[in-house]
Amino acid sequence: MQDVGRDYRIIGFLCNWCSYGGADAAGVARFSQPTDLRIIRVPCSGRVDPMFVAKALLSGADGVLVSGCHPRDCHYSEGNLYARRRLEMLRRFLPIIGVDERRFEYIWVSASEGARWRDMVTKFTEKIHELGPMPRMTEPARTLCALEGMLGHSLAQPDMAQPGPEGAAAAGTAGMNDGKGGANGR
Amino acid sequence: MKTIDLESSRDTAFMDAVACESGQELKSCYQCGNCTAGCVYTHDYDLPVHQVIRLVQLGQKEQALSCRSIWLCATCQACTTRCPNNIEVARVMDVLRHMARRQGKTPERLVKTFADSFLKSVARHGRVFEAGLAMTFAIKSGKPMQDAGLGPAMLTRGKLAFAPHEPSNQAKTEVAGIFDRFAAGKPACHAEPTAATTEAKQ
Amino acid sequence: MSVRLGYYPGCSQGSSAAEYDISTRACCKALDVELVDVPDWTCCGSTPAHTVDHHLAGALSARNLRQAEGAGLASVTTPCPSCLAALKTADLHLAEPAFRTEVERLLGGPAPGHVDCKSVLQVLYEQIGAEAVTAKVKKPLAGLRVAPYYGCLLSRPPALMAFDDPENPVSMDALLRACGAEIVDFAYKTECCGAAFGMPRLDVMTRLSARILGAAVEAGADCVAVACPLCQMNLDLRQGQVDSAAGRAASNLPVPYFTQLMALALGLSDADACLNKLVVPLEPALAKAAARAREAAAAKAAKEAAKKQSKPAAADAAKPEAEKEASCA
Amino acid sequence: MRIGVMICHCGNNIASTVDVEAVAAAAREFPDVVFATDHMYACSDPGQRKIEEVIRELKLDGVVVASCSPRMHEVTFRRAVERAGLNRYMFEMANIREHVAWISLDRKRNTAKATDLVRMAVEKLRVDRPLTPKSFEVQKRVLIVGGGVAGIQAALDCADGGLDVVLVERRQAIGGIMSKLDKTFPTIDCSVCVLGPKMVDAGQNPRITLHALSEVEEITGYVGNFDVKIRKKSPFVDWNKCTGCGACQEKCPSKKVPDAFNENVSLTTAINIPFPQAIPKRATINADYCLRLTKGKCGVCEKICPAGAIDYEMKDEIVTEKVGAVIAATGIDLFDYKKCGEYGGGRYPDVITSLQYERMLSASGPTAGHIKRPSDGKEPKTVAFIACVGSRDRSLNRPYCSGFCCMYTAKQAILTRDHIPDSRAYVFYMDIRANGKGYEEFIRRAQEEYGVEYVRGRVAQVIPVDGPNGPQMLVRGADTLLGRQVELKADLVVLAVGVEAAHGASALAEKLRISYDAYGFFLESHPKLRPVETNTVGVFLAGACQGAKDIPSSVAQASAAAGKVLALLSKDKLESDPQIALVQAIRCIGCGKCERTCPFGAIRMRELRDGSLRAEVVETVCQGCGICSVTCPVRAIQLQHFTDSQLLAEVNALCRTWDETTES
Repeated sequence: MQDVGRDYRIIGFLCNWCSYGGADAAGVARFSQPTDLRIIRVPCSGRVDPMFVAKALLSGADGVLVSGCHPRDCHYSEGNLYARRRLEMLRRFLPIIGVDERRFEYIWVSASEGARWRDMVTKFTEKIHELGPMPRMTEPARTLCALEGMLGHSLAQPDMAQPGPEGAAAAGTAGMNDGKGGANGR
Repeated sequence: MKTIDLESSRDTAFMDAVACESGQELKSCYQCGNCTAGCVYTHDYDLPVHQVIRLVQLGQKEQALSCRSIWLCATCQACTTRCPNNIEVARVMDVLRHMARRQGKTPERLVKTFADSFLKSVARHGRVFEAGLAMTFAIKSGKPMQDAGLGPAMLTRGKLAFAPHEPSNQAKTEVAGIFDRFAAGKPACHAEPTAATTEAKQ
Repeated sequence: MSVRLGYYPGCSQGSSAAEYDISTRACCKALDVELVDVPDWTCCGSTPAHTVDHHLAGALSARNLRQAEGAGLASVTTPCPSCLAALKTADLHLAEPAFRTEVERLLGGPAPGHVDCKSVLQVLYEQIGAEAVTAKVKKPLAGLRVAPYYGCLLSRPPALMAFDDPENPVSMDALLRACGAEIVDFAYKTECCGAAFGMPRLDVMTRLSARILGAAVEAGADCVAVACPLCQMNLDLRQGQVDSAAGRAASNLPVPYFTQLMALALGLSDADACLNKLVVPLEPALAKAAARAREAAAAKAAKEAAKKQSKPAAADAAKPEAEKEASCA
Repeated sequence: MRIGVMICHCGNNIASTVDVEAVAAAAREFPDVVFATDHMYACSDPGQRKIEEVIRELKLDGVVVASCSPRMHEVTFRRAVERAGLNRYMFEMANIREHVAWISLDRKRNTAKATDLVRMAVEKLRVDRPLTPKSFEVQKRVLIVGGGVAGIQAALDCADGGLDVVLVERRQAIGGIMSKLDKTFPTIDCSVCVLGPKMVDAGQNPRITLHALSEVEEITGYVGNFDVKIRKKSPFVDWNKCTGCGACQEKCPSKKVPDAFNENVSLTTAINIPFPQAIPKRATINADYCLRLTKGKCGVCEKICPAGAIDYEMKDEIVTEKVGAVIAATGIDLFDYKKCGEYGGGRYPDVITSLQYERMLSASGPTAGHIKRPSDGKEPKTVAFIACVGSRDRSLNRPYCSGFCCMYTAKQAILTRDHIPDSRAYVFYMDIRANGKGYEEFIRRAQEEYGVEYVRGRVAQVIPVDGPNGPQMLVRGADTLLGRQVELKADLVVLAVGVEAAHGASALAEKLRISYDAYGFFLESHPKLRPVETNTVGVFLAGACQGAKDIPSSVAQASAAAGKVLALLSKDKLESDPQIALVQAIRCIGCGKCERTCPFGAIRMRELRDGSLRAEVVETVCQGCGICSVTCPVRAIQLQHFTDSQLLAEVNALCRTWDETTES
């Protein structure tokens, strides 16, 4: 893997039961891997909202990797199938909003597949390094809202999990509606 | 038998070269002996196959390249077929023979002579001229009478063409060209394990 | 069904294995397999080439694959297992960039793309099939006890040849059974015969071939059917050398190509079977087989007759059977 | 908000490739972080006390620990913060060991990455909310799938502990592979004498409901409240009436039925009781061979059955059971010896599997304990054992060691010498794996006391040959210690076949929602610390279904699993995980999408007075996958502790920090 001054911005959404375990297994086995990936743990790949991925890419992530249980092996029996449908849809839309769809991948890795995880991460990271850094988007927020429209979603609405403190609210949705342009009411 | 100093006699360049030219992962050989068990040539070997592999595992270049076994392997593929670790053993034996040739090591002179005469015949005629090959070999081998008895049997059955049945001159020059360029020498192996070989491993 | 394939005879088909070439072409014609010779083919390099260098071997075979490709032949068949192994090995490794580059250097030009290579045995077994053969049999080889000898390369290594069972191949068994022959239990189907060591190390070759001939005799075979020119040469032409080296009486075991036996059963002219090219003659074995078949038929007829007294119904059904047996014998 | 952060050295596991002090220093600059330090072992007692201390002293309302994987110690630390009076969900963990320290040696990058992960944790913590678990009733019953020695042991232990047990066995009698064995190593105990009484207990124990000839069809629900559908296959015999007298078996005219219990080395009748000690001792009709069921004629058994138990019209039956926990004990099947063509298994009658040989050795077996080779019934004088058939073999996709073949082979060699004193036993092996109590000693006994010949090398090929007295099998091997080819003319060849996960294991795993490895063996939730638990709470593992095991290990794990179940179901109520979906009624538009997508039926639509609909989460049923959150068009339903804003907080944390690094 070619070396650059700093790590690229690669975000991984991993389901807790299979892929996060697989990543742990890879670590326990001391499989050396590129350091760029930052992992966010979710209960199920079915919890990964396409808008999370879009949001990440539009706010400057160079690549996003989603990994869940193998089809049929889902801890929640069919969450990964929902994930596949939604994320495939997103992948098709990415070019439309000017994002190279190669920056996004969804894969299946089980808790026993440490080696497979290593290979997947290495391959994806190398691909992102070849693609180079994500170009700055102009008006990411507007694009995002456009995409929301296409996907029939409205991430911009404040969600219930943040009653009081502004800090929380800010942290929660600042990115979604950085200042103006956002489609949300606040 | 003399002691092997594992560290000082370990030729890693040799180990890498074998791995690279054969595309085989010899680290995965656990010396079960299946290759030796099934090899019909073991009877005539000076070293059983699994020990040849062992020598490579330990980087014992000199011994590995000077044994007769690598010349007596007929590539019948019994070892490759049965290796529990998916090692193409016969291919490794090939590669060792190639190296021995380059080093000018030929404990089995006649085996080399036969191969050389065969290829010379191909280089000249584009195809093997069996009668010609038999003659040249008979002379070079110093055992001219060995197969003399077979001549009549073949002649009476029209199995021995006197003139080579050659392809077009165009074809002959192409084949000759292959040999010329080969003689001109080849680059050292830098083959990364590739599609076919990795696939074979899985 | 009819099949169109490129045909790569291989050097020995022109001389030492002429009968294999002739009988192969005859059988294929009779079974609607159209063979188109690979134009201006040259030697595949065979064993000697790959014992010297893999790229050299690759280039020598690649040239022929290129010839086939040029003639628009997507798949090629060859009777010779050694040629087949050479062609398939080249085809496999040409997928590796490094290997390809070096081969193209040796070729002094572009290497061919993928060409599908099959043995004649595989084509007849998989693309024509035993049933189709049975349908066309005119003179069943009734009573002929055959030891099918495949040799080492036809199904090995499985990863490369991808045909039949590497430990216990059955394709030739099936085709010859379809021709009415009787297949004896033969454990040496894939044991190596000594290959090209006939010239350089006669002692090695004779020791190995002796075991095979011995096993076939022990199994009570009338002949050993082969699919490889080198095996045939070792077991037939060199049978004398083998027996004397083993210090035993002449085995007198005919070693026809399986295509010769098929040609006979398909009722193609003797010229097509060209039995006269075998060193150990097949005719006595055929005669013995015919006698055996007659006895069997007679015995059966007698049994039927006996039955007839008791149960007339059954006999009628069996009668034509018996006649057929007798007629072909 | 006041957040405390602790960076763990984990000895030098983390500290050697991550500058933990630097990470702690960086953390001090993060918003709301009032305290950050590094510690040698955060999980140690002093480590945890330190955390509690700081929480109290600095009045923290949230803690982040950066150490190992949360799958390892999240529970530990949550307990710690709870002891100090914090809500256990006001805690976040950054995995800087498995995901950082152990996968790269680049100290600079690791430190930067670790800092990022801590920043993400802090940002999430800032939007975390306290959650309180609810409690719910549990079923004090356990389902055990598989009636081999592991399943039986687990069943008996659970029953002893006062639980009701539902024991499901696929075959017509319990006992599994152990019931087929003659003797057991290393004590040469009579196998069925050891197992028999346990089988009887299992059959008689009032707390144990036995469903033989049955399979789990479907399983729904969650820990404490599983609903199980069981298919009871039709034996065509009313087992309530059948007395197991065996009269039917004597009279049955269809006598050419391969005897599965005897590994098909002998024949049995279409209606049969598999073996004398069978539990339940009931007759079953093999529908494939019964003349009445195949051809419509016969019907002898019906006529002679004194109990009138025969019922040719009998159909499969589906029964449902409610249980609080499940133990999977589906065990193993044998490697198919036909896959090793070079040994001719299936082609040559005198090449048999170790289990077929075991049946021959057994007094209750087809040969009444006399070793007779299949081809001609002669007593073999030379017996060759070939080890590692279908084990340690990548070419057959069986790279693992089956673990106990070395031992049972030694046992069978000893028994051979016992049964036939003038016999010779050869064992062709690669390595001898005898790492159990008394195991190595046992191997040495075979070699020294019984003179079993051990030859080091894999066998390449077995072919039939004519021997001095009758046909023999020529074993072509190698003695790698001599570096020589060796051959042996044997009268009988026994293949020490390896093991595979029971066929259908993966299908069951999918029903139980547990993971399995590439070979179908079930995945434990932690290889060292949680060997009998699975990732699905309430589902446990016993015996070889988790990986090849011999009898002692299987029994031990079975008792362990039973212990876990007893501990779990000792409580009258269980705490439900509060990380579940919650609907914000004022936002819900009642479209019902969530109801349709929920895999667990945990969402129902409630009608308000005005007739409009609102989604509602059934708390005990929700498993917390969060599929609904993504489905909801207005984001009215949110998975607690994994809300949009909490996950986006992590995303933003990353992107924002990167903006800084690029600008700087």
